Amino acid sequence: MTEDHKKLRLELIIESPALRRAEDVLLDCGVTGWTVIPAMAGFGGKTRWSRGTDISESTDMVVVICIGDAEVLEPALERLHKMLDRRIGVLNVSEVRVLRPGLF
Amino acid sequence: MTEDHKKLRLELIIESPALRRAEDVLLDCGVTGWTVIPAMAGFGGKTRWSRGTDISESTDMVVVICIGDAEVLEPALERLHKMLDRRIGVLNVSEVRVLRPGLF
Amino acid sequence: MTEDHKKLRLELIIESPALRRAEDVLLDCGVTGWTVIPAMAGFGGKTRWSRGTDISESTDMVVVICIGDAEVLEPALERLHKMLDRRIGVLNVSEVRVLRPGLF
Amino acid sequence: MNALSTLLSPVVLFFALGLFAAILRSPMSVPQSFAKGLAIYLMMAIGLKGGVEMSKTALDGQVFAVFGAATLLSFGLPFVAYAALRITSGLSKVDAAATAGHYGSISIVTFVAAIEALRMAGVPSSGYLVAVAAVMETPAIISALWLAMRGNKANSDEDSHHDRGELAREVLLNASIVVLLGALVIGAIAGEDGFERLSPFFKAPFQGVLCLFMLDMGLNAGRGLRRGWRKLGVAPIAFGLYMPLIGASIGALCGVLIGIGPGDLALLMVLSASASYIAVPAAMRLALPESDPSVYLTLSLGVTFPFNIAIGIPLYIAVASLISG
Amino acid sequence: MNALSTLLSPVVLFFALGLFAAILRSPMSVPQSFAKGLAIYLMMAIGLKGGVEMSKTALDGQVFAVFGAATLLSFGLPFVAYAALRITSGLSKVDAAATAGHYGSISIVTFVAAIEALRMAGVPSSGYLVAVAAVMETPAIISALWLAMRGNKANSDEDSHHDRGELAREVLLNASIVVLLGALVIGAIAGEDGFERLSPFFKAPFQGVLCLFMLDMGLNAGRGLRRGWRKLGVAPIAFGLYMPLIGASIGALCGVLIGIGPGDLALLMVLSASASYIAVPAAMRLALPESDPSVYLTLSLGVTFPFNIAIGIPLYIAVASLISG
Amino acid sequence: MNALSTLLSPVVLFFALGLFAAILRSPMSVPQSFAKGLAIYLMMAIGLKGGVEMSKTALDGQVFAVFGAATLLSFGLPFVAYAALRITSGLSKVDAAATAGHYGSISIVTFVAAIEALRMAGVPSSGYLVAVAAVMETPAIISALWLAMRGNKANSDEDSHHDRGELAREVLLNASIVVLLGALVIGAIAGEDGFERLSPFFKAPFQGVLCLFMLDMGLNAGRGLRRGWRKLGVAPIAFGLYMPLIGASIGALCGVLIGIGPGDLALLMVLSASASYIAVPAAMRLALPESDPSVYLTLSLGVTFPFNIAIGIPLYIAVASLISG
Ligand SMILES: Nc1ncnc2c1ncn2[C@@H]1O[C@H](COP(=O)(O)O)[C@@H](O)[C@H]1O
Ligand SMILES: Nc1ncnc2c1ncn2[C@@H]1O[C@H](COP(=O)(O)O)[C@@H](O)[C@H]1O
Ligand SMILES: Nc1ncnc2c1ncn2[C@@H]1O[C@H](COP(=O)(O)O)[C@@H](O)[C@H]1O
Ligand code: NA
Ligand code: NA
Ligand code: NA
Repeated sequence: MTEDHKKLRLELIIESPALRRAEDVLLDCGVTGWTVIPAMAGFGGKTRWSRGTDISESTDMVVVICIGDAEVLEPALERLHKMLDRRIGVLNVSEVRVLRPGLF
Repeated sequence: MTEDHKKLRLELIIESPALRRAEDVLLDCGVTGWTVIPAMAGFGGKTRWSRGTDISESTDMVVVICIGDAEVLEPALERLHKMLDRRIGVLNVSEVRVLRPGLF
Repeated sequence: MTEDHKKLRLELIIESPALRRAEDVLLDCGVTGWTVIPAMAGFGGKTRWSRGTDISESTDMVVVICIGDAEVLEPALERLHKMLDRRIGVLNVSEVRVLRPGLF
Repeated sequence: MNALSTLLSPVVLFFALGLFAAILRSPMSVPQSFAKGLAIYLMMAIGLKGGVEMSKTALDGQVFAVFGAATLLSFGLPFVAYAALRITSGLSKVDAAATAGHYGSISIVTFVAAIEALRMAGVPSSGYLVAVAAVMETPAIISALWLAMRGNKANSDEDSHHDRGELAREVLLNASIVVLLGALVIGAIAGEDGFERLSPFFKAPFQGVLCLFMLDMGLNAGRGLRRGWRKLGVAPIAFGLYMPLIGASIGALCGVLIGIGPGDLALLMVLSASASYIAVPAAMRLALPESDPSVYLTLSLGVTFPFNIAIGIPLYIAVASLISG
Repeated sequence: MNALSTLLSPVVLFFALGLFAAILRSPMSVPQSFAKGLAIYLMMAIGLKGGVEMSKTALDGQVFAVFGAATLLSFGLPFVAYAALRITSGLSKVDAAATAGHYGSISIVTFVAAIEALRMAGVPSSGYLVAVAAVMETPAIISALWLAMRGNKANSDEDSHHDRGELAREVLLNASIVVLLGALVIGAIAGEDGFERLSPFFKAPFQGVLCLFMLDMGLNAGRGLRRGWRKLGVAPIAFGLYMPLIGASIGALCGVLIGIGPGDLALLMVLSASASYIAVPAAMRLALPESDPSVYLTLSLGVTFPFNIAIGIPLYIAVASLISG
Repeated sequence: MNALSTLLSPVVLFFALGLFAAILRSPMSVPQSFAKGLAIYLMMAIGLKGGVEMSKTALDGQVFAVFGAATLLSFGLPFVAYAALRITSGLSKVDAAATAGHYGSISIVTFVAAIEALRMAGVPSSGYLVAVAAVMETPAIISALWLAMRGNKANSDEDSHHDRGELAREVLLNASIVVLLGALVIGAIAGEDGFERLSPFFKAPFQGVLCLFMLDMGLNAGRGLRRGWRKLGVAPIAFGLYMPLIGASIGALCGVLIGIGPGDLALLMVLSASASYIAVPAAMRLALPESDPSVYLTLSLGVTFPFNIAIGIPLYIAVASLISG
């Protein structure tokens, strides 16, 4: 029998050099998992970018998806938000239903 | 004139070797389409992974997005959920508005 | 202090050759940013596709994510929807909370 | 060199390997970005080689005649293809037009395989044919659009003037045209001496790279075929087999009238017979988005490409040697 | 050639470079798609080379005996490995079975490195061993599944007949089997003459490409080790070091009984000693998803692979020369 | 060899081809992962070559003097660049500091192109300069951070001690340092003999690979320029053109004082004149995230890199031959 559980879905769009710091924040807040997706192009701050312009990947963006309980994610949001003070990137959160709540 | 229609957005994070089985479930449930996005890194079950650790892609994860009607997606959710019993992965669902309802 | 703000999250799944036209629509509507993610496989219109079938990338799909205010995104939705009249692709929109509202 | 030895050349065999693996639904794949890198290599290599050869010979009237004929072939063949498709198959107007465009344009990998086959057969050909190939890429697109738009102004309203300019730029500056023509000019400037330092990369390993690339082409063709053949009836598949023969015949006619040698004649036949699967599909997604890619990609990549690689090329070379030899 | 010169060969040194960079948490990486392209190249190259050599010699009874022995080794070694793991380590039944499967199967890159080492040492070996390598890839998977399923019917209920057929297809048509066997057949058809045109791509640069690939392997092994070793106790890590020696000994026994030459003997030992990290992990994710990849990948890629590259290969060559030389 | 022949070398011409294609907004691209693979190849190749040459000559006092001078140049040039930017351009403190850091560090591809140009011109140079290049990569980053942080303690509060250690590790173990120094050591161990087996991959095809890579660099530079030039005023663009001349002059002074030969002198000038677009941008995103990448990437990749490739390198070689020849 499937039980539905309300969780939060955090979506963070951030530069790939800063990914490790963002991951460390999530780990520190005790989330049970996340998934990173590569972005290939975008627009923000009045310039377009696309993957390949910079071979060091320093301008590549990534999208981090993290599903979890509000108790765990709210503090993480707070801290990631602070991290974005000095960095480019976008952070949003929405409500989702998950199946298999025991695991996260 | 744009008409808005409430649909579900299913998001399944799953290992790439199991992708074909998940796709078969979706097809079987009669969804009209889905899109698969590659993931590049992640954390879960207490280990980090990143693409490239394993050249066979056996540890790569993918994200499957499927937009559809609740009537079609709810049974799919049930079956995908069962599939995740033995597998690692995360399944979440949220409500979205779509434009162009005729097509799916 | 984090302030939460309701925004829309537009998600457009579209063929990569048409990406530039979709981006031009977004720019024209005055959105402050977007991010493009590559898709690697999918199903729609009764056929499966996967990246690599066509070296010109003409059949590749991409996912465009754009977070913004309803005032800006609603007209964009209308115009993207019209664009999808002749094209394959899927457009959906959901409500999200963002932190750092000043920037977009 | 006879037909059997072409069929059993490693290039063709690796293509067949990929084709069978895909048809048997093997999970194997060559990463798309790696294959794209190899494609750029192949285009640079034949561009450079063509340029070096062009630097050694003067361009005369015959050469200009070939360019003229090639342009006309690219413009004209889509009309023949369109008529054949509309008469024999149930394809819609727009699908028939989009498919016809592919057959007016060219497949650069088929061309590369033909150059390799000629080299193995010891038949000389001219370097400027690389430029001819580049020239034949786009006129067919214009014919296809004209065929599709004829008589319905409705959806062309939507396309603003702006979009048309952008389409033209994207089509005329696509990767194969930029790399082929660019490498041709660079090869002509470098000449025999300058090319010598590049040949350990662009000449010696060429056939080997082609084998690796053909493995990927076979996988792509097989996958396209497996996914798409159900949608296609018998008539379109037959079209994918006889259209190259029609194209090659018309190309041969032009070549004989101009009086070019057997190697060049064979290459002109190959260009006329081959169908695009790089430049034209991308243009069709932009300009005729209603057209169905599984129709034209399955035909050009899944039917005509294997036909030309396995049967067409040795046939055209044999015929060209007969007529012009 | 002595052991030190193997340890200091560029191939091993680039592996060590990658290993250390990863252990020191360097952010460097070789793009996965590029490395996968190189892996396909390496498999094509040894397949072709093996095929060319096979085209020169007749297959006799001894060859068939080697194929038979190899199949038995692949089926049998997982049982030895499973027993060792269950007795010494605290691994669960399913993790032990999955890991055991890896040690029955083979690592194609270890095999490639061994061929290179033999070539440097001037010890000849037979081309058909490439086919032997391909044959040894899969039987071990069946043993692993049998070991894991033994006595619990519960979760095998779920797997429909359909899934099993699909699993078989995905395993038997995986990239390394398709490319190795395909290239072997193509090499045999092409023969010495046909291969000559391919050798500037598939032969001359081989060792160089292997260096580049080994840099990536070192990075992968180091990263796997750094992430996974904490999960593993001492017993499984010890297993990753002594199991190759057990495998090599059993392989040597078979080879000596059949009476093959020192080069072939060394390669049979290498195949028995090496553990899969391409075909088997993918099969385990499909068939035994409950098994923990960080156990078997850390052992096969992080422990056994470096051990074989640095110590195993020179050791097996030395022993083979002693016994059979 | 005169300046024209450098300008017309295939390496420069392919760069120009990419530049023009990007400026004309061609949709073509070289896949990022393929280009990254080629970059690793180029760094391995020059590392190995440098190492082999180092194995043949003893390191003397002059060599140590060059290392010392190079470290000072990398530390010092950012101060010159910062002063120039703050005086002439309206760039903010943090953008000026970040940009200055790029000009103290080096561009490895410019260095590779210079080695190739020297080889064509027949001017010998020493292998240890590869190590000099690696050494010059990072000191400039420290200067840039110091310049940016000077007088505002606010945002350095946030950076924990932990973050600093991580930054140091990520910067000191970035791909180009690991591969360059690693290959240098491996080349020195392998020596002339060991390298011989690798040379069909790492030496013969080198210039060809560089051509393909330069096509991609041209595309990147052109795209950066097209997107970024609007943001930049005249003063920063002028800086991108005169700063390499200042750097080369200061580098030349150091080289002359030490008394190195014309080839080494030219390379030291090239290192001083070139601006990083791999290691430093990544470090700036980590340590100075408020800095604007479209400023420093446009300048280093879009302005200074093309300037050095087309004009700088032949100029520095000519000057070095004059002063030290
Ligand atoms: N509103 C947005 N929606 C989605 N992605 C965005 C948005 N704004 C910025 N981005 C992404 O974040 C990057 C940096 O943007 P910015 O912080 O505006 O400089 C852009 O290149 C996009 O990839
Ligand atoms: N809470 C989560 N949010 C997003 N992705 C997750 C989450 N948990 C797990 N994942 C992804 O699923 C993979 C397997 O996780 P697990 O099922 O916990 O072993 C991870 O490597 C992540 O890529
Ligand atoms: N319901 C859907 N959910 C997610 N992606 C879809 C959906 N329908 C179509 N797609 C994507 O859009 C592409 C074109 O589909 P279609 O417009 O149905 O031809 C497919 O190949 C999918 O990648
Ligand atoms: Na044609
Ligand atoms: Na084994
Ligand atoms: Na510099």
